[in-house]
Amino acid sequence: MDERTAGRPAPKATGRPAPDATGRPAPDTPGRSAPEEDAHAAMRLLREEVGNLVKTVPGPVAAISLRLGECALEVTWAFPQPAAPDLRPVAVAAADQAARPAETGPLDEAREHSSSHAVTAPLVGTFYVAAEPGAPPFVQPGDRVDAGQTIGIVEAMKLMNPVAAGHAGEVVEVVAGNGEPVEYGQVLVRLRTDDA
Amino acid sequence: MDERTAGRPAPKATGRPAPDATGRPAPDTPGRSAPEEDAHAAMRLLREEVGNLVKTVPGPVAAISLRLGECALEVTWAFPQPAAPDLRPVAVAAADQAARPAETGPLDEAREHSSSHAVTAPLVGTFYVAAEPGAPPFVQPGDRVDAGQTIGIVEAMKLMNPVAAGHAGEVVEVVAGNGEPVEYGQVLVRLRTDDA
Amino acid sequence: MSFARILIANRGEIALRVARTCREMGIETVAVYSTADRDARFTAYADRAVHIGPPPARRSYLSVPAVIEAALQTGAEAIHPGYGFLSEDADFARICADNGITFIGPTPEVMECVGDKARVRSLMAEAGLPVLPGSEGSVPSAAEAERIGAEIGYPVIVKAAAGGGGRGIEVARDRAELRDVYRRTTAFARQMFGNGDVYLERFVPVARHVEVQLLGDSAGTVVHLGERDCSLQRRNQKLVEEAPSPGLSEEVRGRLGEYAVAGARHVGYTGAGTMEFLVGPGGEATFMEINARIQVEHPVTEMLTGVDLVREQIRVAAGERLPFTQEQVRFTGAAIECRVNAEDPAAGFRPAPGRLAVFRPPGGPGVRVDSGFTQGDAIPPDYDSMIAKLVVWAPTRQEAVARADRALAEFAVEGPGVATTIPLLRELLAQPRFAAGEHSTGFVDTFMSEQGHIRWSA
Amino acid sequence: MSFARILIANRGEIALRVARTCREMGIETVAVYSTADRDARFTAYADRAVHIGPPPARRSYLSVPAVIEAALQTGAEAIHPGYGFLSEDADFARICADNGITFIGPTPEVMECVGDKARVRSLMAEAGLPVLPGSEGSVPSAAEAERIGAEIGYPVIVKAAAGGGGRGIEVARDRAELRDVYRRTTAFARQMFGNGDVYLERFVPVARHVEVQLLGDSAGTVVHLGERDCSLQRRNQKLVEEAPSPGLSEEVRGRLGEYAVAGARHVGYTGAGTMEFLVGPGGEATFMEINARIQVEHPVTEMLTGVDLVREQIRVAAGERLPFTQEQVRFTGAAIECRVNAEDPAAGFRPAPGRLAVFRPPGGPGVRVDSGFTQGDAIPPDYDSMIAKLVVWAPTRQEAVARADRALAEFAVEGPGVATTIPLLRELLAQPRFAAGEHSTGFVDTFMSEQGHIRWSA
Repeated sequence: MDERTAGRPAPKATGRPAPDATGRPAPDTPGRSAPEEDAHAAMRLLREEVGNLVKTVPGPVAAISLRLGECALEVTWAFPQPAAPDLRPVAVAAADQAARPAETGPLDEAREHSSSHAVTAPLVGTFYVAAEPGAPPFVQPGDRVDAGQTIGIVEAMKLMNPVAAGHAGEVVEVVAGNGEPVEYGQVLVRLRTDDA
Repeated sequence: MDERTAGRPAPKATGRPAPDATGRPAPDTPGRSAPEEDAHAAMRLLREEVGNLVKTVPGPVAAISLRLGECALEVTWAFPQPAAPDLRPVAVAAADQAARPAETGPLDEAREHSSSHAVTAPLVGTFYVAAEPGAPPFVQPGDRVDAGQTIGIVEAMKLMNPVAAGHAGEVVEVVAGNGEPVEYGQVLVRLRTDDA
Repeated sequence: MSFARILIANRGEIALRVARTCREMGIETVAVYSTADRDARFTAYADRAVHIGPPPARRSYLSVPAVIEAALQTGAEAIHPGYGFLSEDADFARICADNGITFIGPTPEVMECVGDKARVRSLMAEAGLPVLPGSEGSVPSAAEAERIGAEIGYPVIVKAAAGGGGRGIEVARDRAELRDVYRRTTAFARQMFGNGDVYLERFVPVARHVEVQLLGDSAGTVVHLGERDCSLQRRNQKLVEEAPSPGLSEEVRGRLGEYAVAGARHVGYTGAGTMEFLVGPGGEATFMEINARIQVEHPVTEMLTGVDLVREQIRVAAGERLPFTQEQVRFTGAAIECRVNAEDPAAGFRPAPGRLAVFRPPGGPGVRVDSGFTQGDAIPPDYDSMIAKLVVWAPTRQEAVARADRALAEFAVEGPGVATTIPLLRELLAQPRFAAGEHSTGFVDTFMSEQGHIRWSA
Repeated sequence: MSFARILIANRGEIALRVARTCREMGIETVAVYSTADRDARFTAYADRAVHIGPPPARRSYLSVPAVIEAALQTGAEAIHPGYGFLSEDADFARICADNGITFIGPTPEVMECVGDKARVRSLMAEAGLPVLPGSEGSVPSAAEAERIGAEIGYPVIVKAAAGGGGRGIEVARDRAELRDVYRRTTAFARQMFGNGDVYLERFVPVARHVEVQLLGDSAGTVVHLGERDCSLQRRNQKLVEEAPSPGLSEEVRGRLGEYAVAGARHVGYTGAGTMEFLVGPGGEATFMEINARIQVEHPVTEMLTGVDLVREQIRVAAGERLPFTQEQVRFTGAAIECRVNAEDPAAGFRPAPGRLAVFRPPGGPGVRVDSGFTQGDAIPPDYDSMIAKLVVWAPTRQEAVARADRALAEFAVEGPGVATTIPLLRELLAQPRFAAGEHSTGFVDTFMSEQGHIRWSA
């Protein structure tokens, strides 16, 4: 089917390309029935994995299905499981999204760099690292910036919108390229904050 | 909304295919099934695993399905709280369900009287407690019955179908009334089995 | 006179579809269900539901006593048989009558004569319909079969007299093959239908499968609601049906309608039925068989004409007259049905049931979905593998094909072990031969063998 | 010339509906979404999706720079605005043109003049349409309002010139009330629409709300696709729309069509639009306003005529001619739309959003559902509360009403905190006044006050 389900939690969990998604036995499984010990270990591993998934997968989970060689496991919840605390519990929290930079960036970004501060695009437009062509960039990796210091510009309909760092810290990476179109909330620059 | 939504495990279990299922209930082909011992051990492992999962997994679980080599097991709860699971080896369930009265009867019945044996209607029709009007009833509470002894009659399209007790034991209750229309699998008489 | 309560002696999407119309007509419904369908949508949807047996159909949906008893217990005045199961069983229709229950379908006599595919062939020839050269009635022996084979010329097709729906049919290219084919088909027919009779016809290799929808009332009025083209089939199993039939001249279309009405009148047909024809490349049409039931693909005609066929079945069974004349039947635009089956085309169409972790039918303009399932349901392995009928309408065939593809793309069906025919259906709709409407009944099998199955993993 | 890629500057069901037609036309779609709609169906459905802002509409769906930048980034040749948001913003249409993007709608000039409800009133009077006695253009002062009130007679209705969709409207029964009403409406209009202009009309207490669907192309051809009756509304908010309008004589129906076409021609209208009329008990019709956008209830007309209005919008915007003449437009049967809102009628229709633990739209014959949601979705509290449009078609109005009730009964919507208008809708459809088609715009409010709200807990 064509609908991109990437953003949608429940199918994400069930539709995960675990080999059993096709219903066919997993390939290269030696012998048909594994010794009890191995099976026991495998089962425990799967069980723990369910816990981990529920915590790490964004949004509420409706079902999880896992397979490890001969062992397969599927859990379906009566009601969707509320997302883990650090992730957005959908509707209500949506309002203050914009206030939380790490949030408005793609979720994987947000997770990878939980300790760092991501400066994100305040609007859709074109990102510029310098005030004008040929001018030195506002910031480069290794630079120190103060809170409120301009790290770049996003141009939207001929209007230049300076983007300021939310915290003081050191520039780790300038993620967006010069002249690159950016979406709202897209990570432009990543800082290591002083308080990190 | 109008649609009734009473969840009962039995049909869910039948819908679960074995890993290499053709879609039809898998016949017991000796070639495929693992030796008695392994299967027994595996099934026990899966049963224990259900208990562990319900304890460790957050939130109310609706269904759990496990597979270990040849053994598959699925539990679906009638109501979204982890109640005492009603375990059922899947591959064979569909095949011989009809042969297992306690299973084809309404679930709550089956649960309440886990130690007793329920004699259920083998077909849709009218239940009669006696061979003919005025005749003494086949059985009454307190009577002892042998396995195979007639406990009543279900009439369908003028045909009298004697209903036999599945086990020897003592009649606890004659549940269905004389001349009462009964559905397939409806409990007619309840016995306390000798081995209970 | 109408009915206050109807028992629906079927399951899945057709049981639900009949119940929907009953609700709209203010008629109470009684569902009968096997243990496997305890939690099915149609069971929950009906006003009452009776548990009639275990999963195997022969002990539930095919059990005459169970169904009749359920009807008597619930005070149902009529029984709608849907399709399959008891829908074409004349004895069942008789037993309904004996028990004072109206069977929603033709009379037992009519069911009996159209049920004998060999006999109805001769009847239709009487009525002036073109039939293929073949045997008069059924063929008693292999020797006799060979005699007729020599007479009408090879290839010949051997069909079970009690068959239908593409089952119990085999082609013999020469005398040697015919001997084996005769043995196989008779054996198959005896086992499947409890009747080993077979008959012979000349085989038409390249043809379209075109069927005409019929409605007749007890006053003798018979109208047709146009044709459906079912040429997109795999091994005689329909995958896609559409109306109007592409590349059918108005002249041939008109003739098919006249044939169908004449044939139905000849046997005194009442209720809804379908007359199947083979139409050759030159438009030459020959009668195949009559199906005395509502068809799986009936929604195609409903979307083209706006007529609710189940409603008319019920009204006619209640003794009412048809509410429209032939002239009043309007045909607008184009309609296409795609059968979505839980089968794995990558594994020889092996049924691939399982739990529908995701089941999201398409919506929006011109889309109708009939399905007995909902998200979270398990597909019972005990019955056929069709999980939904997707039917679209659009002003033109080209737009209807685009809409069908759009809707199929939207149709989300996921679950451990579940595979569907959706990817194959999309691929077939995209074939130039189909787009041009030039495909014949052999198209899919040829296409599949050319492509190989491997590409079809869902 | 047609478009290769269209950006859809809207959300929810209408964004999905537009994308569906684009897919059927082979046009790529670009969705724009706010953070609240990150996981929405329309976002996933489009070929591309651009995150344009936080949940508040003024920073996302109403942000002209964000939408234009998204279109430029993705190379979209045209923008479909849907309804609401920027759909009737003439400045936005101009900015699209300045950036070489086709705005799918009327020209900015036409949008401007029909957007001024006071001015368009005079224009339509010029075109020969009947308008109610009222002010010439907007009313500068309360004193002036009172003078006009005395002139045209009470009760009068005060309307915001920049309003529409039932917002910024109030009735004054006498001079004393008028003073307060004038103050309130001007203040409201200034706040809501940034324009405090209001105008006066005589108030018609008992009337039907009937609107005519229009389509115009750039060659000056204008056709109407019949009327929709939107009389079933609560506090000027439409709950149920149907076509044809019950109890409208063919003569009045014909006249409304002529008025609509004449009015549209007079202002050089292109694209899809709606002309609203009030129709009194005697069939006397008066012009109300023109809506220069696709309407929420457009599927009613699509089911009655088979015309895909969004497709025609796109074709006309691409400079193509309308593919049919007025004479070729066919009206078949009856269609009804029910708006299913996540509101709690038991609590004064307070929006009751939440997570849709169960969301199972109805199916089967004659049922169309347009919804931006699917099971498991959360309803964002940031936008309107409509969760689905249920539209049914049947050969007659009576059958359509029965079908709508059947489908509403099937519609399963459950979740913590979720309440819907489904029970209320079913109750309204069951009212004899509605069944007889004798209801006017005041019907629901009267009914609710008689019944009390308490019965409406979902």
